[in-house]
Amino acid sequence: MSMADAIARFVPDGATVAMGTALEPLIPFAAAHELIRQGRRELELVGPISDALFDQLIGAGCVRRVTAAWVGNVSEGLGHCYRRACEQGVPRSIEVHDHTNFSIALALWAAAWNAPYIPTRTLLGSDILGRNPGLEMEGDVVRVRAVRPDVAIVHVQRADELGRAHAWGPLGVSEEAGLAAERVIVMCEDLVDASSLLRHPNRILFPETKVVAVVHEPGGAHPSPVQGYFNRDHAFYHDYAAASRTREGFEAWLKRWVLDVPDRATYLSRIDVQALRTNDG
Amino acid sequence: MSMADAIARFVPDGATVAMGTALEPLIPFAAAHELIRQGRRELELVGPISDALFDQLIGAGCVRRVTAAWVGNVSEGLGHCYRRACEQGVPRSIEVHDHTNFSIALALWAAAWNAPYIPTRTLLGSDILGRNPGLEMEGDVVRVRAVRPDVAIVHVQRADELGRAHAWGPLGVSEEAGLAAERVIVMCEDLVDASSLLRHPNRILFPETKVVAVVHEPGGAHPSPVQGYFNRDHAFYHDYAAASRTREGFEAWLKRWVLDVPDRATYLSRIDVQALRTNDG
Amino acid sequence: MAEAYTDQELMVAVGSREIRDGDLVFVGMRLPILAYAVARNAHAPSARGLFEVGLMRDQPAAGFLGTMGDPPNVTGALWATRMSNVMALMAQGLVDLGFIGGAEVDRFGNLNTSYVGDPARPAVKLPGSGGGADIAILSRRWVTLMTHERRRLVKKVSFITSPGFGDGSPGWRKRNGLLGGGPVAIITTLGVLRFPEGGGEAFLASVHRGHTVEEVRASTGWDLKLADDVSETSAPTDAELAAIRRFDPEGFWTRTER
Amino acid sequence: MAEAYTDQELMVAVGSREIRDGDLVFVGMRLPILAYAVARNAHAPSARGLFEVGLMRDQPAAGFLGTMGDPPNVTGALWATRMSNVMALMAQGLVDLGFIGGAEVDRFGNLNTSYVGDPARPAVKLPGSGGGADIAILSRRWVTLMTHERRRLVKKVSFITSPGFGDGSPGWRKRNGLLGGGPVAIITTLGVLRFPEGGGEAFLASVHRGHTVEEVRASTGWDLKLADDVSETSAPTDAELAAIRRFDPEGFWTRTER
Repeated sequence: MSMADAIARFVPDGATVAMGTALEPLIPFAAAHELIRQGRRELELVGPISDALFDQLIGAGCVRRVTAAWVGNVSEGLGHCYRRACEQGVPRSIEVHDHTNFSIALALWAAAWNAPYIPTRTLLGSDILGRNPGLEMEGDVVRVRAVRPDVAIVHVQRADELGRAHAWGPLGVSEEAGLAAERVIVMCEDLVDASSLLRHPNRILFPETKVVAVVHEPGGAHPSPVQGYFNRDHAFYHDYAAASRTREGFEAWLKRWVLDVPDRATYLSRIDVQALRTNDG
Repeated sequence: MSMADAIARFVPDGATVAMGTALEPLIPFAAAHELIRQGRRELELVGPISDALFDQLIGAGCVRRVTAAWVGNVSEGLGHCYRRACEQGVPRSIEVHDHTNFSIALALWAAAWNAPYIPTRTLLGSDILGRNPGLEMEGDVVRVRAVRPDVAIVHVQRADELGRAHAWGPLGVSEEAGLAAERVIVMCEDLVDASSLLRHPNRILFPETKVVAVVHEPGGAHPSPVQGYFNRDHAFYHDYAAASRTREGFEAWLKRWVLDVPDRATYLSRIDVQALRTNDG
Repeated sequence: MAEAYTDQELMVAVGSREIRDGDLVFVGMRLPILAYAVARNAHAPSARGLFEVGLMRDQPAAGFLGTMGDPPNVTGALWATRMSNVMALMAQGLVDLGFIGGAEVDRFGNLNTSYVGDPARPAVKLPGSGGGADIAILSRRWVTLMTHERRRLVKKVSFITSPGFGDGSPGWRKRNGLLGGGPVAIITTLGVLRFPEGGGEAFLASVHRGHTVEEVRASTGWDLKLADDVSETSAPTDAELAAIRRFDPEGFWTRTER
Repeated sequence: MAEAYTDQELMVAVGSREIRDGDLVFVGMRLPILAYAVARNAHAPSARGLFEVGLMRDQPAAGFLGTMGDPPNVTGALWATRMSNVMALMAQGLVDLGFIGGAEVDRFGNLNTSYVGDPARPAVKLPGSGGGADIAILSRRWVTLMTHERRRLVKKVSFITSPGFGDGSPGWRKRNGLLGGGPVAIITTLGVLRFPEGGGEAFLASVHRGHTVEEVRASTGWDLKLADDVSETSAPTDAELAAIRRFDPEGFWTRTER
């Protein structure tokens, strides 16, 4: 399925969407850019940290709420669109449900097991407790309420058309996000045949019964790293941070890299992909 | 390290021990037999189901409490030593903390995350609720209290001397048992060098910092199956069920297969191991 | 026996018919493993099986299975994982049908696999729940298979391991927060018991060939209600028997007492 | 600058000395990645690093890391897994030392990385906790590195993202159920602040070469207490500098403003 079709069919306005579930690697930028091109609105974004991706969706006005532990640019610092939205309501105000990395993982596990919440000893003594209705004190622990995404969008190295996916390297919250989500959209570097995946059933990331779409999107995670395929494009993150410092700069960046780009192939044709190839397996 | 040393050093009388964490496969029989030979007493056994192993330890008088979902013989039915202990206090009475397969997994995850408990919607309407102080109703959910083993004994296909372990096939609760346990004893079919394991860090079962002993014990899981190595020895389970029907029969079985057997090599010399080799990878 | 098939073969065939095409089936130990294999090869080619040991499959295992954790059940699996991941799908209400083995069942479909008599010093200590209670509570609908004897089909179980319809009062499951719909059939060596829409007390729906309603009632520990039209259970088809014998070539499950 | 090393290089060197041999270190983003690499190559050859992205390592990565999730950090990893598994070890109290980046810290070691001003309409929206609050609450002891400015070292943070010693009252952490021991050092561009045994208010322990106590106090947003013997921070050794420059060859972290 094409990314355009997958986003059109499975991510409606107002959806709760988990992305960036592997933290710095495997970030589904191609999906986020398609959400922007299709003018999706009122989304709730769910994830632990987001390395620039949430910032772009916020800047494009797609977002109503962020349920996450960290939103910025890992190598550069602040997320300028996130700042403008929270500080000035530009392009619109957004609601923030603060989490820690640990608590967002527990919230997804609670949803995966259909438990109302999971109690934890993290968050004690943090003012984050007052900033998220999904976190409540109960005696000497904090109850982290379940967070169930309508859809999780996950970039992986290998998958087949039926949604059997292999991902490797650090996994962040990808497994629990896939289990917790109502449905999963898989993006992959390589579309392979079932046998090569099912030869190692322990490496299947989540049950195929959750997967509603598989998009063969090589390079779909750029500028984030993909173990065995690409290094992180640090300069691209740097340039995005510089450009997005001003609203105008962000809009120019968005026009150049998203709005005026029909698809991922065109996007990649403007990047020296070969220079990013990694020797790390 | 030898099994005798590992058991002597890391499993004292009164310990809470998780075994059979992969359910029917990879059951650490060699460790259980060594516990019996060393006359270990007052153990609390933790696991989901136990296919004959818990029954043997109970019959040998090593056990004070069973915290599990099922104790018997999967292909044959009842656990006769378990029956005698519960029905007649022979060779001694034991305490039973009933669980379901799901709830024992949640109890181990709670311990892994150092959460006091995890709430769930399973167990509702079951009399098991009244049979385990670690399960309590709270509104419309059941709180499953954390179960933290002092030691988890896990049989795997491959490991190195430092405790990096690869296991494959169904994993049951092995990963959470290893994380939840104070310490882990790893038994392996093949002792290999680190590089072959660390080439696939995603397949490392649990953190090496938990592992206190690695025992190279080929065939240590017989009669249970080991993916890629051995099929299940159904006849052996059948013979054990028949023999253990009476107390005398069990004692004769124990003498022949455990007490009069100095080590695993001798045990295996009495079995047609080749006939059990599997072609399933 | 004179007949062309055993009680166990009939139970497997009848059990397999409870599996609908496309179902996600939580496959229990023993006979249900065969029932799943038969259904996949007949009317449910797109069903998937979940095994609590930590597996999802489409095709039945190529080799004989003594347990769901045997190597042939892993080869070709769609997913080999942790038990808690498999349970997650059932806890979300995504399991269409579950199979549970039972030692003792009562007229409201409650199963006892824990204690006969006082749990403190039981007359018989049974193995326990395993995943049984999880399936009974969380799967959308479930079925149990057992030998039909007065001591097994009792008016009221002394201990509810895996709840059916509890005390039989309307809405008992919903009232107690049970997620799934409860039992739909008790398949025995003599016949098939079913439950009224929405649950309640079991009634005799069909009798296996060679047995009579009176025989079934006499072997049941309560005054068994009858369907308006108690039929004869359709016998296993040749195709069903062929499948059963392919997956249980030695008759380990279907032609020996266990 | 005239000196032979940058402020960042000094902070990395000082930070690396907080790592004891054998420590399980929760390695944060940016400079701490270098501090871990330096320590492993010097006085802590048997330390292990945990990365919240879902990694455990012994050897530092062979290549440059822009983030902990970069491919060189995975190659040779001891464990590649889920974030929740890494957090499990910290929640069990097994992490000896954590590093947290901070935008704003107060005299009791509380960090704010969330909101400057009213959270409802903040003057500055900072990225948030990430794993910071988890480390501050659960690791046995932790350290933070930051540029020394009055606006960053404040009397009282307006928002506690990652708690240090709270209101500074004796036993605040224990009373509030915080598992770990709290902060042990604030390493800045001017000096090193430490805390009294058992926690409380930070004091100046050492000043970096080329700076004075008065300069440090003038750059601190509260009346900074002094150790009885404020020393000069030992400069980075040649070995430390060599290691830093090996792991940050372009000076991405240590020779450019970020």
